[in-house]
Amino acid sequence: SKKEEISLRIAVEFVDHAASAHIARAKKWFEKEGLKIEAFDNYITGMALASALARGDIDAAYICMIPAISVYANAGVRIKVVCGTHKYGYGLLVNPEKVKNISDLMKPEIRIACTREGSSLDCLLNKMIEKYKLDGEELKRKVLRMPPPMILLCLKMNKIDAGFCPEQFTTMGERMGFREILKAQDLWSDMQGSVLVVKEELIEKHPEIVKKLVKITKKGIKFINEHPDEASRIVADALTVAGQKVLPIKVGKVAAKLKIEPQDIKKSLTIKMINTSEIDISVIQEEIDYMAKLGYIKKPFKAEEIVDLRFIK
Amino acid sequence: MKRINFLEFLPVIFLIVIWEIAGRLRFISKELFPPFTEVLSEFFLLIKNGILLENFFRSLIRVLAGFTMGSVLGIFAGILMGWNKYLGKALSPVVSILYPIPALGWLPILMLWIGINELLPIVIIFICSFFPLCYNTVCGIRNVDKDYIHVAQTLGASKIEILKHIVIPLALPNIFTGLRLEAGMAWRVIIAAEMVAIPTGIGALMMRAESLIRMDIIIVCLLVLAVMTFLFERIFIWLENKTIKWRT
Amino acid sequence: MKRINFLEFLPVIFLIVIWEIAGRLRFISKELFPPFTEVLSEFFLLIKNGILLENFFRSLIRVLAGFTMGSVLGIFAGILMGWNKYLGKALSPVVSILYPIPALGWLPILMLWIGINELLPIVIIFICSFFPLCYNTVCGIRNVDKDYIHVAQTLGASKIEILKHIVIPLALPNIFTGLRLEAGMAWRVIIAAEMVAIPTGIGALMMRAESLIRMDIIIVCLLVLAVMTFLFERIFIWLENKTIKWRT
Amino acid sequence: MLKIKKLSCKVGSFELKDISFELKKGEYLILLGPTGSGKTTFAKCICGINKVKEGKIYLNGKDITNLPPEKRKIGYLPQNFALFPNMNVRENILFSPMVKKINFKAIQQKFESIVEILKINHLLERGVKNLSGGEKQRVALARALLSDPEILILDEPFSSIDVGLKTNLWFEIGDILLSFSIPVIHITHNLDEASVLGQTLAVMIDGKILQKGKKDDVLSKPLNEKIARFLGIRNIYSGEIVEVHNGKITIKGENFVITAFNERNFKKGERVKFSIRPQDIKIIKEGVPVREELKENIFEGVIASAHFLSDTCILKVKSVIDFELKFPSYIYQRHNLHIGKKIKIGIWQKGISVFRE
Amino acid sequence: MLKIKKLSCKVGSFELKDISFELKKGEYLILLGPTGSGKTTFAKCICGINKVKEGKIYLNGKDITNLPPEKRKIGYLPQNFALFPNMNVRENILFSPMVKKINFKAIQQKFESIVEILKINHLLERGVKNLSGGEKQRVALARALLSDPEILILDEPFSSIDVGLKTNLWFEIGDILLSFSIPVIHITHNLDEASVLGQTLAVMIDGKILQKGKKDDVLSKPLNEKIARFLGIRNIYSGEIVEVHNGKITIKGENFVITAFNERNFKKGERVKFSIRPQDIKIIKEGVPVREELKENIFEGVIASAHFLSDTCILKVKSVIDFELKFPSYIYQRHNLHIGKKIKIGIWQKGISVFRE
Ligand SMILES: Nc1ncnc2c1ncn2[C@@H]1O[C@H](COP(=O)(O)OP(=O)(O)OP(=O)(O)O)[C@@H](O)[C@H]1O
Ligand SMILES: Nc1ncnc2c1ncn2[C@@H]1O[C@H](COP(=O)(O)OP(=O)(O)OP(=O)(O)O)[C@@H](O)[C@H]1O
Ligand SMILES: [Mg+2]
Ligand SMILES: [Mg+2]
Repeated sequence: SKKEEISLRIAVEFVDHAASAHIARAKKWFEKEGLKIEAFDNYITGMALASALARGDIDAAYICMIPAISVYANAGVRIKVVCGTHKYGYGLLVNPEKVKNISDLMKPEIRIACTREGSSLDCLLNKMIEKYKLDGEELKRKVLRMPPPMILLCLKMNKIDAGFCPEQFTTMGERMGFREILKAQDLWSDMQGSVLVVKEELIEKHPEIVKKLVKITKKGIKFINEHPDEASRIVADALTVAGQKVLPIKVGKVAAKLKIEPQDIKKSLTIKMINTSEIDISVIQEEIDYMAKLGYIKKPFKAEEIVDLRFIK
Repeated sequence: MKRINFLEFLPVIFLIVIWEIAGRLRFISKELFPPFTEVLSEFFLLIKNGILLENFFRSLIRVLAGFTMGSVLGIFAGILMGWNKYLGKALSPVVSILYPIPALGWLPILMLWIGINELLPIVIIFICSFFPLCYNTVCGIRNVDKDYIHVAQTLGASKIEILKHIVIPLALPNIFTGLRLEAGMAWRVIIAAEMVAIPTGIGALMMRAESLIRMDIIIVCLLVLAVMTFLFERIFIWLENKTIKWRT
Repeated sequence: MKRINFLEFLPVIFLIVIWEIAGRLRFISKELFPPFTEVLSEFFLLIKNGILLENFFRSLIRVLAGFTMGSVLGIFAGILMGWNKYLGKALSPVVSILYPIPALGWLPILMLWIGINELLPIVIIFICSFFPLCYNTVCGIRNVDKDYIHVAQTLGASKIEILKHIVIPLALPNIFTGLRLEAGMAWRVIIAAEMVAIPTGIGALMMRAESLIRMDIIIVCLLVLAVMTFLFERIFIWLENKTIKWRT
Repeated sequence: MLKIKKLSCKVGSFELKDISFELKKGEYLILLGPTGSGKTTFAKCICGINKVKEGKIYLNGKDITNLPPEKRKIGYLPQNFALFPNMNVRENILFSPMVKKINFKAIQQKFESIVEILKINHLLERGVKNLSGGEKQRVALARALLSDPEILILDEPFSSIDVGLKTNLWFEIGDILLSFSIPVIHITHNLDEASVLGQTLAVMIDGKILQKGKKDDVLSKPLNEKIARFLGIRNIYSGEIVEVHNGKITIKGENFVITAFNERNFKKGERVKFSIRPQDIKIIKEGVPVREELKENIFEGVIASAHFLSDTCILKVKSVIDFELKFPSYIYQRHNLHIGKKIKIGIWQKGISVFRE
Repeated sequence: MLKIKKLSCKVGSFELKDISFELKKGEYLILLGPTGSGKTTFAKCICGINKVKEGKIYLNGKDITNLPPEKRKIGYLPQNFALFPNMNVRENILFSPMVKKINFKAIQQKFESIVEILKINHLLERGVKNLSGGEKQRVALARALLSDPEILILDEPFSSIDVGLKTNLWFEIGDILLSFSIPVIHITHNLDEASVLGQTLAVMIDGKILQKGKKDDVLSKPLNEKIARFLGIRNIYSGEIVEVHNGKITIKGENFVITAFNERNFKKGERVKFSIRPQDIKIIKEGVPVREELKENIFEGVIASAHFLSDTCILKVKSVIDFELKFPSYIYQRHNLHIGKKIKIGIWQKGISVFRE
């Protein structure tokens, strides 16, 4: 019966946060474990992801920790974080001609972009406000909300002067001449990046599958750490193909510049993030508490409710 | 206006009860399909902490500003085009071309031309009210029975007097039809605009709620919207009945 | 339909010439205000490389599918509600509550209920057509002169025969009014939906063009939209004239 | 054939009260009444469109009070004909066989003869919107006749027809309907129409049938003041009966005395009103012997005004009381009348209708 | 006062041709014509609403051909009165002073007297939508009168009024308008209206004025066949003049001979048509001497049909030719007429109008 294929629907973010998943898929590790992967789909918003999880459209997802908290607390979807993929992996890109330091952000002519409320980047924005004691209300009023690829495009088109981006976009931005003046590392030590979440139901009914997923993820992380060059190439390929889905039609010359290069991915994977499956439950608790503090979830809860570390061990 | 009968509300109450029960049955999670009472309590919470009202007033002000300017200028342009044959001939093809462009379609252009600021939603609402009102006004004015105009002439009225005392008053029903339809439409458009581009207002609140997966807030916003659209249309029906008493 | 006169196009041509000149004068940058010819050449480019057509057909199919289903079911529900007094009484308050909710507002809820797939925009268009058509059909049926029904009864017609031969045909003008208005509306809504949530179609193309500051593409999209909205409305005017010959 | 027993019916705040009624085979009845008197309401009761509150309706002996309209076999032409605008003339006429799923072959002959008699062959393929009033009427009639009715109700069939055409149509339609020998109830508020058409006349005022009888009887002898006024008689006076003798009565008013036939068993001392039709007051030529019927009621007066319609003259005469006279215009010249002239007038005794107050 | 010289005007494909016309001070002219004959078009020319193609219009000696309507001082009541629905009765009436910025004080007296005469005091604060036809008419009249017109044009003022009311209004309005002594052009296609009102009568057919003259002359002596037919005369025959002698002519048709006055200088041998009004054919009582005016044209015939209107009878008599007669109903009884009866009829010689073909 072990040979029997179990079909599994997994959602993956199309950034290198989920590098291990992309590698596993490219190397057909899922199939080798007898898992048939049906959907490997990108969900733009947390709501879409939560809906998909709640509806049963997907069983597992590689997503950032922060939105996973929303999915659990706000959408009431019973999920468990079973494995981490990396720490850090977010930053603030600026146009160096316009923004020299953080306090420049408060200048009225400076336009800032960030992803939507309740995202990891939005939390970092708030952390930044706290750390640099900025006028949060005023700053937030001029923040434009848009998805990461759009932030990069807008920076390039000179429509914004600063923007919070997740990894690989920050690295790509640096190559395009922008400066990452702030990293997750500067704001939140040990900040958990992406994680693998599964529906509780899956743990209850098929713990062995969850075990395999965690195993594959760990194998991916190990591969990145041991063969960064090959890993980068694989991930760059995967994201380029997928990138066409995010930006399905190449419009004009600008989009062409957004091509994902392996050297960017390598820099991103090796320098910007710490690839590890380990999860520090106290950091998770910090993230939960911080979400509650920002009013993004109604009230804090115990990190143990959402984290299930049995499978990592 | 029709008198409202309690019995007419029965089906609505029935609907709410069904909703409440379905929500409590949790066939999806309670959070993704919150029962009516939870939505209600969230509504009061949002009222209490001021978030709903703040965003609501922002949307309201945009709608009011854009709609007032758009409809006033639209009516004005319509009067000019309906009354002056040449102006009408010259401008109506232009209006017929611009009229069918969805107001929201202007958004990307306007984002570039005006940038993202408080003017943007107002201009969009302006566009969404201007063309239909211009169009309706022209129709209303052209439909005024020529007999009235001729008689007024024989009674010694100049063109401008006829316009003032006969043509515009008689075109009012058409103008009000336009106002009524577009008042509802303005709310629909402002929501869409706020969802897409503007970081405040009910539409933005909805988007934020969406990204935080707060279905209860979304439903609160929807209900506020439904009520506002309904109210705005009603206000104009009421105003129409007040103004055009002579129709009865 | 009115015959189209060449002279009527003069003002449009005039407008285009002004536009071209203004664009070439570059009082804003050419990119932010491209002259007509550049827009035209971009139009042909987009046709040639298939981008415009692909997105256009996606939008078109969504509109067609959603609108067809929404209007057919809306008309059907309207007929039931208009004809059966009890059904009408029971359902009309529900319809009056759901009717004013902006179609786009349903988006978050629908994401949950149907997920993000090709069905989503179709269902939104469905909603945006269903309620107005239901409403218009009910009005149309209720407005049928009772005399016709009474005479048909004395001539021996059963309820269902009266519905088939008298009531529905006589309600057609109202139904067509609904169809005509909503055909335009469907385009407005699909654009908004594609701008907000669906990554393909004309609306999405516009959003992408916006982020690339490709004003020429935006204008091409706008013109396509204007033409489509106009065409859809025209088609129904034409159909109406064909179907309801007896009105003349 | 049609028998209505104590029918009452309420629509809104209006009520038809206690109407009893009989219509014989082949009878042509005119139901006359002012606007808003309830004629249409009554017609709709018979058709089954209005629900009856009390009373019974029998058609050919069968109780149809509670049958739905489509089972009653009553042909109804509403006030505006209600031709179905979505069908052409042929489809309108064939509506009843169509909904009854009767094969066209089976009724073809009837169809053709009706169309023939009503002279609408040439209209069959036309739309109904731009038919003339008279054409519409005939089409509606054909449609009703083809539904095999046992009785026909026409609700003001001439109301929407130009005055000029009307007179001709009255004659035409009257003849056609008689040829079908179906009993007809013809509703109208037009006195001329009532006098041209029909044999029997019923007058409905305020939801009640106040008088029913042979046409000429009703027109010349209104039963009460309301009817008299409705019939356009302005010569209405009141007085007291001062004498009763050989079938005649003498009525004394403020400053006149008049003698009439005692048709309703009046007693001395009763207060009464009476009406005189304007055409029943005659001008008496000097030097010509006064006719028997006028002799007893002769008055002298002065012409106060004269108005001329196309061929009749309406004269107001100031005497002890004011009289209105009506006669052919040429009489005005022949008698050398002019305003201010003193004349003698006589009242045709049979033309005096006396009623209790 | 109003003088129109060779006026032509084209609207769409319809044309008014070469109309010359004069209206004297205080004259009340009826412009009679069938539907679509151009009466309204003509009225609009006088008012300045339609542009004139050729010809001149003078009002009190002043050439107003090219003045805009608001400068012409012509009161116009369109066919539906066109009361402004957005104003109440008072505002409607005071419209003209308002737009001319005349102080209410200055016209108050005139206003009050007009309102008094037209009996509309009680309506002043009402909306105009649910006025009755007669009330609307009077309000429109008041409005026109208050604009100080030098001439008044009424376009079918009675067309929307119930038949019943009409007759009374004819008398009333006629009297009122005469009291203002403004010249009036009153447009109608109703013969009865024309015969009741007005002194002068002009007949317009197909955009031309075919006859104009004193009312009774026009009504009794149509100038040609078209007019005769429009006047509702069905007794129209053709023949050849076989004799001309002392002011009379003898006309021979297929199988009859008739003698008439030679009013238009006819010559022997001319082919002519002639018309006889139905009321000008009399039934001749046996044994009574035949009157002089009938003597020369006596025919024997058989009654083919009889139709009764409220108080007149229309009789068709088959003789050498078919005649239509019209007389008061009581004559039918008095003469003991019945269908199939053989009778003798005589034609009132003055009632025969002869015209060239
Ligand atoms: N469905 C109804 N609801 C309320 N009132 C009604 C209804 N139908 C008729 N009436 C009222 O009943 C009265 C009689 O109306 P009906 O139509 O029978 O009069 P009618 O004699 O036919 O008049 P007309 O000659 O104008 O046709 C009127 O006052 C009318 O307003
Ligand atoms: N503005 C116009 N354009 C085209 N044709 C017109 C116009 N006005 C009138 N006509 C035509 O001119 C003819 C005369 O119309 P007009 O209204 O003068 O007739 P009328 O004698 O007033 O008839 P009625 O008695 O029906 O009012 C009609 O055939 C009409 O269709
Ligand atoms: Mg009636
Ligand atoms: Mg006219």
